[in-house]
Amino acid sequence: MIRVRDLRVAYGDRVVAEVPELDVARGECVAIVGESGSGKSTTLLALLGLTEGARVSGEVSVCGVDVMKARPRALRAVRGAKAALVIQSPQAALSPTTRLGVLMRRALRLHGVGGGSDTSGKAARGIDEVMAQACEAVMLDPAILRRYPHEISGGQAQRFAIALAIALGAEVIMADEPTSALDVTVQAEVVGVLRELREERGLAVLLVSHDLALVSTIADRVLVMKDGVVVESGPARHVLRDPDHPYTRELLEALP
Amino acid sequence: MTVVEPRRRLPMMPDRLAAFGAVLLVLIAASALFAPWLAPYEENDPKPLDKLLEPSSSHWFGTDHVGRDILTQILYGGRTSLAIAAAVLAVSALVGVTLGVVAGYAGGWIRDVIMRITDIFLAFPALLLSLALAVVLQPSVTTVILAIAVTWWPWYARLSASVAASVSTRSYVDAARCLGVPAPVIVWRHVLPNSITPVLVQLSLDAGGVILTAAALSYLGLGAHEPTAEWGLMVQQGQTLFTTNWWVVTFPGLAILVTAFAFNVLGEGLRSALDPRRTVIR
Amino acid sequence: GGQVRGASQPPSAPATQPGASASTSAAPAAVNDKAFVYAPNLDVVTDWDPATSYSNENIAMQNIYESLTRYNAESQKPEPRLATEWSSADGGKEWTFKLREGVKFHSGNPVTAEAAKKAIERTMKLKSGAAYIWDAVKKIEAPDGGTLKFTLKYATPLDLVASSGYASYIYDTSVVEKVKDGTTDAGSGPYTIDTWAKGKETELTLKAFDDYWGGWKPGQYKKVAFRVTPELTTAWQLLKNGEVNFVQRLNPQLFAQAGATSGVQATRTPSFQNLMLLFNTESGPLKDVKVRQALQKVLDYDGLAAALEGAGVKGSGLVPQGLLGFTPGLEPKQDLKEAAELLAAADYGPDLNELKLSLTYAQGDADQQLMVTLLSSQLKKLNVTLQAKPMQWNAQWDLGKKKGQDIFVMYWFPDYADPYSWFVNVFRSADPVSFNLSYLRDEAIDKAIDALPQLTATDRAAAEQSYADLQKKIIEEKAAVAVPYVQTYQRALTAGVQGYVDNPAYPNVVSFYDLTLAG
Amino acid sequence: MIMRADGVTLGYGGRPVVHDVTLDITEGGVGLIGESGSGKTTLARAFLGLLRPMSGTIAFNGQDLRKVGMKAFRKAVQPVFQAESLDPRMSVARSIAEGSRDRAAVPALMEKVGLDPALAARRPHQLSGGQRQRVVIARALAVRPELLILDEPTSALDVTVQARILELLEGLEAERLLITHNLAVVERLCRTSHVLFAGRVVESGPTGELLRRPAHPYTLALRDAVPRLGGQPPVARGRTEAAPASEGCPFRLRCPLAVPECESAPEPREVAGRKVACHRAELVLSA
Amino acid sequence: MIGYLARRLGQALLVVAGVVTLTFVIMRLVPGDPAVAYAGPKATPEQLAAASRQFGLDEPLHVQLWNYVRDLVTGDWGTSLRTRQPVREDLFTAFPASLELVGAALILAIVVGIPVGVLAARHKARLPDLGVRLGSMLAVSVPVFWLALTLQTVFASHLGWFPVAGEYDASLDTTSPLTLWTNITIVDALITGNWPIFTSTLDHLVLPALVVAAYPAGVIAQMTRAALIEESGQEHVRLERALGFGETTILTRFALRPALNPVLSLIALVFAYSLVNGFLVEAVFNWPGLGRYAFNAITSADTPGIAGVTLLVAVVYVLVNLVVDLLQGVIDPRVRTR
Ligand SMILES: Nc1ncnc2c1ncn2[C@@H]1O[C@H](COP(=O)(O)OP(=O)(O)OP(=O)(O)O)[C@@H](O)[C@H]1O
Ligand SMILES: Nc1ncnc2c1ncn2[C@@H]1O[C@H](COP(=O)(O)OP(=O)(O)OP(=O)(O)O)[C@@H](O)[C@H]1O
Ligand SMILES: [Mg+2]
Ligand SMILES: [Mg+2]
Repeated sequence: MIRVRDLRVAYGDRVVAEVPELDVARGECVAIVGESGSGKSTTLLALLGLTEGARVSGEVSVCGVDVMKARPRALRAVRGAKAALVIQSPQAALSPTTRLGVLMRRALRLHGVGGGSDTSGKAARGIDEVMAQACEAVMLDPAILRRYPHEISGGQAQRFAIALAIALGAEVIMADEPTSALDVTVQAEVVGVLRELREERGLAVLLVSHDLALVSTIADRVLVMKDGVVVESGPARHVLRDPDHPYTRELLEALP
Repeated sequence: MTVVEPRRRLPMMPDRLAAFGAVLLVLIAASALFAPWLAPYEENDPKPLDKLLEPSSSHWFGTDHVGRDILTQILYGGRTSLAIAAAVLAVSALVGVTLGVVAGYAGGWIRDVIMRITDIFLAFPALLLSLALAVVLQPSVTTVILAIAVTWWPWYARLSASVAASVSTRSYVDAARCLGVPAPVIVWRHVLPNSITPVLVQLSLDAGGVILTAAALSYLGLGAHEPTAEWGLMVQQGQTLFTTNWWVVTFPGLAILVTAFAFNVLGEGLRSALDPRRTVIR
Repeated sequence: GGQVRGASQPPSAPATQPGASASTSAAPAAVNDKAFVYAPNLDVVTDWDPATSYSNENIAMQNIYESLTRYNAESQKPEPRLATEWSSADGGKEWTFKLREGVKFHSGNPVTAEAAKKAIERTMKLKSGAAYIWDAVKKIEAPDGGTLKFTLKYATPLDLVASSGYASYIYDTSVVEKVKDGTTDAGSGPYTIDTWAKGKETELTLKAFDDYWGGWKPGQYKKVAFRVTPELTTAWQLLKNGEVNFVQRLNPQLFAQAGATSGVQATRTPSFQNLMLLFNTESGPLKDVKVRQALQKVLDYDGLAAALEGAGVKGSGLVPQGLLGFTPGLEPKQDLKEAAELLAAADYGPDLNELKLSLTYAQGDADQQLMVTLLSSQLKKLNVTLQAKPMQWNAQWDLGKKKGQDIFVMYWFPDYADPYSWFVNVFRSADPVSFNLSYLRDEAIDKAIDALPQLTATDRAAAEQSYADLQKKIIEEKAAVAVPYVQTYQRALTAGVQGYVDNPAYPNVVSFYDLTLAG
Repeated sequence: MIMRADGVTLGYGGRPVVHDVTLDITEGGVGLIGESGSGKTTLARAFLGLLRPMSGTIAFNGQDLRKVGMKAFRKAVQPVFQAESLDPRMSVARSIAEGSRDRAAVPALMEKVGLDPALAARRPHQLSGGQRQRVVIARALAVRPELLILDEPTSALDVTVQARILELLEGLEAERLLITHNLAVVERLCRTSHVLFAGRVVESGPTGELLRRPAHPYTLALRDAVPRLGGQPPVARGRTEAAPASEGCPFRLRCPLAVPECESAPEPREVAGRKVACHRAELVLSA
Repeated sequence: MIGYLARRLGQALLVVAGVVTLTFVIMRLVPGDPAVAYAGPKATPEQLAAASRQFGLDEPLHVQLWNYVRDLVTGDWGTSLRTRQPVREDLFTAFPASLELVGAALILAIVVGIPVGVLAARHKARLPDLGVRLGSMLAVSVPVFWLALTLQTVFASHLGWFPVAGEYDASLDTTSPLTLWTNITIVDALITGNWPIFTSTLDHLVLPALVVAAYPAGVIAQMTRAALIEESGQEHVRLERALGFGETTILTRFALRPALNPVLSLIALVFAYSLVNGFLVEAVFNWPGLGRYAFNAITSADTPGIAGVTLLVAVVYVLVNLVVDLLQGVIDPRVRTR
């Protein structure tokens, strides 16, 4: 699903993220952990070609598309439809003046899901159906689609973002600290949904988080970043049980 | 290996824009300041027999209806116009920011009272207020300054009140209160310095507007008057000559345009460097 | 429900197309169905009452209403209008006017002596505007339909009074109470109100009164419109485009351009309005007559005239040319050397004390501004600082009445063509101050002024002499005033308009009836 | 008992957000735990005298705060907010000396909180998050307070930095009220704890007891949702999407154990050595 | 929502009351006796006294204020000293003309300013952006009277593309008289289907509207750009990009709506501001509007006239702001739940 080699992202002269190797297979969950400012989000955005103003080099392939070489149109077709992004702050990530349903409908039309871009009644019904199913998959009441972002809770917003990915038929979900703004009780729920999707639909998940404990509960493999460099990577069990790098060790020791 | 380069930006954006405006302004200010040395003729020295001469090598911008060199008058007039702008902004910022910061910090009924007063002045048609005041106080440069400042301060009050209100919710203000720092000191030490940046940006955006308004007042005969040289007054006096002697009105008009433009460029540049959102109209 | 603008015609009435009616009309001579468009710079009408009207509306009212006489600036005498002849008796204290026969008001009522008596009596009773012109009248009688007899309290040239631009109208008192809203009028003149829309661009339109006693000839304008145009450049451009026919005041540059523009004719006439610098003779540094005389000699009169370039001409004395009492040889002259000597005698000057003088003048008046600019730059060289304040009339006058300035600058013009106006209002001592803004107080002068009306009514030659003496006394001896220039009207008309005569006794008034459009 | 809130209701613009809370700040550290937006900071501001109660009283050393001399009170009670509570324009030294106005004491204070005195001239943006937090603590300590009110002093910091700050706090002699949503931190620093939900204290008691055997379903959910290193994925109990209920038990819409009885608001009562506001506390305890 | 509206209305009334008082104070401060202004320069003392009585100037100040407020409320806005007409009637003629001009100018400014602002934001920091920014700064810096004279001379007088001045061709009053409903010529012409007057008015509107529109178009463009850039820095835009939407779609369909709110406030301000500040343009183009009326009132010390304009503009300002508040609620749902 995702294949990264020698990725380097630099703003001006400053290299903020350097990832020699990162692969995410179908149904797999890979996590990137590290302290604030270590380049986690940057890496994620670079995978979708969303690092504006940065100098990016290396090889990046997402769902079979070479992100570095693809034309903007091809890149836009991958975004959303194949690889979906779930962002940290739930409400701020949704356009405040757009009803959830409208956003979803526009995205579906854009990618021609559920009846393509034609606007006949039949297509509309197709879209409605897709939307309803997606909501069900994340245990959301479809009535929520008529609401504005500020009228829903953080957990609902995160689940809606995931529903968007499902409706669009995404194969990879990239989640950037999807729960750090949430209460632990709500966090548990969102993580639950992600797990289910992975198990039931074989979605690949790339998770960014600074919470080692949380990562340890769902990730198959882990990348540890510090100051823009991957200091350690490998199967979660291995990395977290006996870390090689002193920084990882420090991280683990600091945990209560 | 593929490399994606960032998209090229124009070299002028956005901080250079501010620098450009600043340089332009320094030039304008310097030419006003050094008017006695730069001006080719004596200030306000009418020679009726040389009136309305076309621009030429001896009078670059021509002469006006009483035979004064227009370039000379523009150079000296810059002193008045820039002084007016500076004074208006100083007075209205002083009043507006003081009231605004107090309102923003104090909140509650104090804020309500100050903001309602501000609203009243905002609802009062600005030009009418200026005009009325100019009539009450008799035309003079001081009058122009007061008349414009009266309509200008509410903007700063509003702006700084909203900024100060948000600054006042910062935890360092709470921390200072907990440390027992008296309210006036908190306002002076924490709230004011941290609210002032948007006001400064607004000031430079507004300077152009002040010059235009002052020019309009003089133009109406309610501001600067003979023998003070002032750009708006020059335009007013040359106005009926527009079709016959274009230079009399065009050069002072251009002086106003260029100066207002320079201030705007500076303000816009500062704003995009500091805060992209805020715009207040003059 | 909506109302219809341009209410003179119901919307259903067939519209007369300009040009179209000319071809269908039976008259072979060029029938003029164009409207004559006058571009005033101010709103036209504020007061429709012919008794109290006292401002800009005379440019319309003079064409709607008529007086007993009309002043002829060329002969310097009143000439017949509604009155055909008149005579005075009892040393100017009794006047008899014979009225024109067969004249009708627009209401259809005849203009009789009784009607004229009622009109003048109403005007006098209302005591507003310029009604004071009738102050001398003790009694009016109408012995028969065509004779009007006035008995006066004191001798006055009533034929001149009756030619006044204001308050002299003979109107139909039976309808005058209805004129307020501008839909009807009570006049007898050649034109009557067509439409009036206060605040609109085309504020007022007039149409011909078909039963006018003078009759109508082809070529005369039967429609007139007033299009309010505050900006001079706009007015000029409209004129050039032929959209308006008359612009009342050009500046010298536009006037020169008008002369050189095809399709435009330019005319220039001296007015009865002059500028006065009234010196404070009662207090302050100008109390010293030497300083006043110095000031009279400082101003660059020729430079000013050159700068005004025809917007004003150097006058001679207080009385403009064209009025009784105009005295040649009183032209002011700049003499800086003498001025410096006079100032030095009063201990002022470049090496002596600095003199600070305050001056007030009319806000927004370009010509006065020009004068101030020149005066202040001249004075600066003599170590005199002039603090000149442009003010609105009310404020300026208020200050003047409190004797708050050293120099009061103002225009003066007579309500009727008689120089007496300058002397009785401006230079006769008065308490409290009204227009006597030089605060001159001299018994001999007062006495001479009081004798003027009777002289004018009875012995014009003696009056002439008395005016000349008075002017010399006030200007040269008392140095109470400087009179830099008399304003000149510089007007422009579209070419093809014929018969335009500028009458300074009726400033800005165009007598539309006299105009014809050349074929 | 240093401070006490008695039946305190707090709100903004007339809208209450904290309802009828009674709470003592006792020795050994008091923890305040709760969901985001449940009113923790609001309560802290009331204890600091920055917010007037809409009803109820706040007492300091047994005296109503409204009657206490503010000068003494200000010296006695100090906040430690997040690192953002430094004026970005003021140098470290000026910030620390703001309350005491004693510049001479600054180096000693800085050393006390583990800061190199050489940093005294720097401004906040030239410091790391951990360093900034230390400055905030030093500023509070400068006036020698009896009580520190700590509002999420470490939640913006990386775990590694967080650990060091907690060490520092442990070593301080002043009493503390600690607000956090990190249960492990409360466990370490506070003898007693209070759990806040939707502006109400739903459970209070000794911290260890409280976390080991919660008596309120919310405390239980909170504890169970915390991910443990290498442990099972956290479990969500109940439907989290429901907003707090306005009448009755505020937690009932999210409570997996809710019964019709919960439509009426539960009174706080003593259960197993702590205070709980729940009709079904016994059932929760047995779970 | 209702409570919010009521509070806003209350505040608005308070503001209007403040303006009334302030106006009254200024009216009394203007030097020169209104009675003198009314009675004319050569009035006798009796005439002055009569005029004083007529305006109630012989009463004590607080009584005058009370009378003033009472008259205003009962619809008597006084008689203009200058035109001698009821101020309310004067305003009823002048205000629609200004409304027409300012309305046309604002429509022009919005139609130009917003797309141009979007264009600049779309190509941020590149050539179109620089062009738009410099252009809009020029537009806000240009002295209005100078622009008016230049456009008039060049496009009307020399090129003859547009009429020199006026609201419409006055000769149409006889050939196709206009039935008045709203008193706004262009609107009345449109609703009564009076095409000759409609096209003539449109033709006459172009130049003055252009001049009046310069400043609003400039600030609207600047504000739209700034608001859009800020909005596109918001986190939601990253999600929209990640969903595959194109930049232009994101700006116009997602970012523009929330960004419109400050633009809308700005438009309200510019509207009230332009009503009076257009007077120079009104003078140059013979547009008998409110600005010119105000200017004449001021320069002739026509206190009732000044007060009338002030009050009218204040009320319009307050109303427009109320409308904007409501509109903002429609545009941005977050505002509704304030
Ligand atoms: N647009 C940009 N321009 C310049 N520098 C940037 C930009 N975006 C990010 N950076 C820098 O890149 C570095 C890595 O940022 P990034 O957001 O990837 O960190 P992160 O690991 O996600 O941190 P956090 O946990 O705080 O989200 C930071 O130092 C940041 O300042
Ligand atoms: N200044 C304020 N004006 C109005 N409402 C406020 C204000 N500050 C907080 N609130 C509201 O009061 C409620 C409680 O806020 P508070 O900050 O006390 O929560 P908290 O428990 O500290 O949350 P967090 O864990 O997110 O810091 C929230 O709903 C919040 O929206
Ligand atoms: Mg990040
Ligand atoms: Mg908080």
